[in-house]
Amino acid sequence: MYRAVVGIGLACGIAIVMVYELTGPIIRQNKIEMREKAITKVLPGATTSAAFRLNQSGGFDPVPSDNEGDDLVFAGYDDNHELVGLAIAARGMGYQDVIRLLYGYSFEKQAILGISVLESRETPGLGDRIETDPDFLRNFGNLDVSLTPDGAELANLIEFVKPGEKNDPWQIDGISGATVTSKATANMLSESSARWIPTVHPKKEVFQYREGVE
Amino acid sequence: MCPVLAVTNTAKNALAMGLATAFVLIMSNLVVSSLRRYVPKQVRIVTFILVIATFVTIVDYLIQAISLELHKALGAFISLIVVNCLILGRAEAFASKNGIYRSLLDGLGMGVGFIMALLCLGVVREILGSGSLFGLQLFGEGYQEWIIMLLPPGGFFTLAGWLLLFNWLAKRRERRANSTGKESIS
Amino acid sequence: MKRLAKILDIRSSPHVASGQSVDVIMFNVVLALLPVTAFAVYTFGLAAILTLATAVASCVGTEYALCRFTGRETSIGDWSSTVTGILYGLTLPPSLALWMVAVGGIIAVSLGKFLFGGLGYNPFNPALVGRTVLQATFPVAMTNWPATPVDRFTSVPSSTLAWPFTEPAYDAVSTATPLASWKFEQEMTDTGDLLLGTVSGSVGETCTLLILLGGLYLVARRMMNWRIPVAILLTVALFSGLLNLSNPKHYADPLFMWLSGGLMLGSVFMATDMVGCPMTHPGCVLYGILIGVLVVVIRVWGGMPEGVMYAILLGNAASPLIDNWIQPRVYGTTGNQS
Amino acid sequence: MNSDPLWAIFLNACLINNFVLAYFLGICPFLGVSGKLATATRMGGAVTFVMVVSSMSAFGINSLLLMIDAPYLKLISFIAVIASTVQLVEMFIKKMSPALFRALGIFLPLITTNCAILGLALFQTNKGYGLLQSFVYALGAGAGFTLALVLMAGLREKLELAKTPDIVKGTVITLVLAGLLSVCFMGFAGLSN
Amino acid sequence: MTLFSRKTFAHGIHPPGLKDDTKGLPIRQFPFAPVLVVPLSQHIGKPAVPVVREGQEVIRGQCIAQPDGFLSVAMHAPASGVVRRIGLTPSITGRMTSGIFIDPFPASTQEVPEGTPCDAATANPEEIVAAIQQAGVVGLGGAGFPTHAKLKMPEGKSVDTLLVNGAECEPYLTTDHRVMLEHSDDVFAGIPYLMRATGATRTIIGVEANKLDAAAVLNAAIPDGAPITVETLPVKYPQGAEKMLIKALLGREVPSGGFPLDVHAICTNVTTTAEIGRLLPRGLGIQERVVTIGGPGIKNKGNYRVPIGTPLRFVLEWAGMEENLTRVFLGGPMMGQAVSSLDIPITKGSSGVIGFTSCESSPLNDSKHYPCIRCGYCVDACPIFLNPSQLGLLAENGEYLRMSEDFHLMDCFECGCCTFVCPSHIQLVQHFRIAKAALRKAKVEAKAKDDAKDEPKPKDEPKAEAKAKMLA
Repeated sequence: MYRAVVGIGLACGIAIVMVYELTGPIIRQNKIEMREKAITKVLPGATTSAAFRLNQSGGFDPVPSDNEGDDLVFAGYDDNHELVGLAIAARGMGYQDVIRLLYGYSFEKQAILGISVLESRETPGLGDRIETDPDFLRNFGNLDVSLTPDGAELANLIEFVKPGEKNDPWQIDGISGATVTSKATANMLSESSARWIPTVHPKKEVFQYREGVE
Repeated sequence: MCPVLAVTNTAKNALAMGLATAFVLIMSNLVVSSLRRYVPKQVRIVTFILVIATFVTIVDYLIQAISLELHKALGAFISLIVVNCLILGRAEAFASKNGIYRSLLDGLGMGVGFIMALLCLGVVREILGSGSLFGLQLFGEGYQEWIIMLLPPGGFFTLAGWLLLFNWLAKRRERRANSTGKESIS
Repeated sequence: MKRLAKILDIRSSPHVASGQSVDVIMFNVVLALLPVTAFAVYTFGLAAILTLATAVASCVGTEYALCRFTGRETSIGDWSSTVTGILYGLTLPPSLALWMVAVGGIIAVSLGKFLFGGLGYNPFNPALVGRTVLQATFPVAMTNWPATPVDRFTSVPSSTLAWPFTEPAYDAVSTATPLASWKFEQEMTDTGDLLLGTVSGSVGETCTLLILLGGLYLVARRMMNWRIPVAILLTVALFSGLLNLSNPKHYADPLFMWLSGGLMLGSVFMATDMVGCPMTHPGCVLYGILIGVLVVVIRVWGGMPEGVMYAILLGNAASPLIDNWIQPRVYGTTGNQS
Repeated sequence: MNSDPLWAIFLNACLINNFVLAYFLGICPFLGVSGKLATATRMGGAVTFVMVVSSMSAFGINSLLLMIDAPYLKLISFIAVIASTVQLVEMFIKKMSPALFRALGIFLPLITTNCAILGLALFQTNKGYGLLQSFVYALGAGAGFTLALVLMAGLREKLELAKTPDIVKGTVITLVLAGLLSVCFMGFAGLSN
Repeated sequence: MTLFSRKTFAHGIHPPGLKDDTKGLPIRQFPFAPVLVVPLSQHIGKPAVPVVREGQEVIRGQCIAQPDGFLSVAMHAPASGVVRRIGLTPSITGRMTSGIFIDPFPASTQEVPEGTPCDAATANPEEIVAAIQQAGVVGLGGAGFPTHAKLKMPEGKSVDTLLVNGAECEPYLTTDHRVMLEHSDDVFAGIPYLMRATGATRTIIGVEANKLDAAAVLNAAIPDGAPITVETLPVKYPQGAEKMLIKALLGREVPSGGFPLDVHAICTNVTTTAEIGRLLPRGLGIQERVVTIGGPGIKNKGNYRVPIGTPLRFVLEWAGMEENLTRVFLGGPMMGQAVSSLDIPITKGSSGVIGFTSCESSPLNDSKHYPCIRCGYCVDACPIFLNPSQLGLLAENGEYLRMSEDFHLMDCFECGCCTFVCPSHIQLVQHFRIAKAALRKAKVEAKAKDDAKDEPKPKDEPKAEAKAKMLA
């Protein structure tokens, strides 16, 4: 009796491991491609990327780019291996469930260049307009996140305002009819940028292109 | 049936889910029927679940390898194929008692039926909910989407609607059979 | 004498009745709704007339068609589908495309009432079923509140006349409802405006005074259980009052909660729908409290500015449980029955 | 790791993303057991109990799998763990409290194949919940399941006496009710913000 | 006397009184019909056994039937005449029962010879109980329960209060009202018998506030030093039901399935009390009773002393009826029973004969029947706090067992409040009667099955049977 079960169990185990080993590289490749695509979207011009992990001392270590986690930032480089900016992940509670998104930060402009939604279960046609609404996406063309002169914190926190009332470059225009989701997006960006930008900004050198890291 | 309802909001997802389920169904039917002589009665269910779980895991990785986007859309519901009563039911009721060839046919039949059922749901929900079919826009620019069809209530309502239709058809057939029966008697 | 013996009418006692009748009750609800309806027409003009007419026509028409189709005796004579139609029409935004209004009306009567067996068996308020399903189906259209133009009696919002199944084009000028501007912009609306209904909102929810008038009429005619609206309103006042005391800046005051949105219309005319509420008085009070709590919870912490319709539907869903739990204590027994 | 506050996790699992009404998990017992209020309440209790127990074991097994770096065994081990946990619980209750066993007993085998249990284990892993978070998540999911089941049972008991057309009696009307309840529960969206 | 005391019971309804037509009319003697039919079963319990034979001459007031066992009472000849035959006669239940047909002598003086008197001051309780049984007294309010059976104290039970029911809450009826006004001496003569038989130490007469004149007369006539009080009760239906009256006057609740004795009270109708006070001192038996003949279908409305056994046909002819009379019922319109045949005689329990014309639009009869909309009016009306709506739904589905097990069906005493208020015009009371009958039948059958266990009988599902009955 046990022999049969153990035998089948073994066979199953072998089958699973085989499939895992066979598909593993492809899946890894897929994941990297997906992320690259997102990074390209938030950092216009970037074609390759590298992952960095925040270490205990507040510095950043390069890690293989198939790693995952919320403590990673990704550096995007253009064709000439020039650093375009950083892609940083943010997460927060949306209308229905958790929203995860990636946003691109440019060292030169000290601004957010774009966002890309990684995960969202928002209402189709309403909440998911944060991905599609051109007016809303225009907010992130050049969203100001510049630091105070001493570099300790953001000069102006990202702010959420009523649709059509954006006056300052650090403000985000809401989507009428999808206020909750757009506000949640603004909030999570505000929170994430306040935490990350002061940390990453002074360490621009760390993120410069290096051979062999991809 | 339960968990698959959640991913029938587009025809594509429904088809993918149906194919995945059918694959697991056929493969597990095959394996179970070929092993049926070697598996003692007492551990039958355990081995069935083991086999099914194996194939589900395999399908999970296959889908990830084929398209990560699709995997994201189907989410944890691929793994939940394991507890689909249909698969265990067929393994227990049919494959463990019949030969490989017949089990294969059974799996195929059941699988195709299951895909059809899911497509029925997916097609209706996608057409109404997004105005498209398999991602192809069916109507002009101005179509107003019926968002509810993409949401959970739409799933319940669509399923209820199909069942209602089938009930009605069955009733009608019954009525017709009755009336023709009576006529022939008289 | 023999003739008499033949025509003697033999029936079970009692041989007299109060004279109350379902159709009379329903008709009186329609009467009680008239002031609100008239005000809606005055405020929103042609758009309100069209919306209400379509709502009533679609509800009554669906009831008629379904009765025909299933071979039942037609039941539009009991006025219940008219009540459903008016109530449903009153909850809609005044610029909603008419084809959407019709879709919701069909859903309200078929899904909300007929499937369950018709009048008396519907667990949920049909008007609210139509309203909520529509909200989930066309969320954008259902949250578009146009500013009322001066020429409201001669023109309609462009979205009203959208072709069936097409996305309506919205007029550029839209305003936020008092609840939305409180929730998203922390802007309060003047209490006087709220009382008189000179704010934006659904067709019939704006004028609190006239809603109360209709409610008082029904209470006076004993066609409404006053305990339900009182329980809802008191609970809302108490709950939001406590919140308001704890942080007046963040939480609105009870009066604003009372007068804004659909609370008045909902608690006076929808929560009191006899079919969906519990049978006993203590049960009704509990039901009212439940709805009141849910209204505040959804309004204050939920994603939507308005939660009255969800609260009432959830109350409807819970009322069989309440009925199950709170049965009248039968004379001569101690405590609840087993 | 996930940093969602516990109350948000509970509300999310219980109301906003109710397992039955938003994820279609556990539909089979939902349709099957919701006819009678008394049964529904006990079934809800049993499911909540099993959910908590199996969520805890799933958390344990997942940590173990992460340690030995074998994510591919996740599904198989979850299934095995849940099945054996239910078995153990059944034996344990039988021994410790025959009364409780009589009340819950017939439901326990049913629960093993309840997709909600496996779904819970998978979701909590995907969301990366910690031990306490998983516990609260399981509690919330169980409470939500019970709530949906009990509401449904009340409505169905009431409809039993209604003149519901024959053609919709049974599954169709139950699904419509589930859809309407699901619409009602949409009112809770955004609560955990 | 306290005017408008707050004493009352919960729930109940306020039907229009409609008593003005007859409440001012004094009691008049009704003529003898050409034939009088005395049914042997005018009470709850076993029918009496005739002690006369066909062709025998009888004198008015003579005992013509003896009680058969304890739950049965004697019958007396309503007129001097000849027993024509002893045979079947239609009854108000719709079934035929046996009765004694008497042809009164046209020229007789119809004098009533006195019998052996029973003195309230000296007789012991057993003697009083026996005398009441012999006098043929049953509840004259309409219930027809043998009065002496109530008075017999079971072991270990005691009574402290006698309640005399002068509520007369049914519309139209003014019988009790007139008796209280005209025969208050009889009432006070009857009370000592009842108090002595039961051991009650005080008596409360409950009178509804629409009969203040009666209350005043009674109050003035209370014998000196007698422990009797008169209480005025707010007008409300069904105040006259035992359980309601006890709640209203004493604030006590008779337990479900129990009797007034369980709360140390006993209730008798005021007319019954007056009858005891009139009959017992002279050793008589009941030969006639006061009946309100009224309703829109009757021409000469009034309160009449009608000989027992007078056929309805004679009553209506003599009182005169409108052309379009369509409905006649015995008793009040709330609980009275509709008459199916005019050969039915007036019995001891007939407190009124009410005739309705076709113009009386009683919504119950003419209007549409709607489904229950769960308005809760019936729940608010039911004086014993049942849930008639739920019961009605269960009844429509044939769930009789659940009705009695979960919803106290058997506590319903069919007062008709629920049906009165129902806006959907659902015949709730009738549903409950059918359900009770089906349950009783099922119980009897189950018992019969138990008794004859050896013989396998076809299984009768009480539910299916009841459904079939409903359909029929």
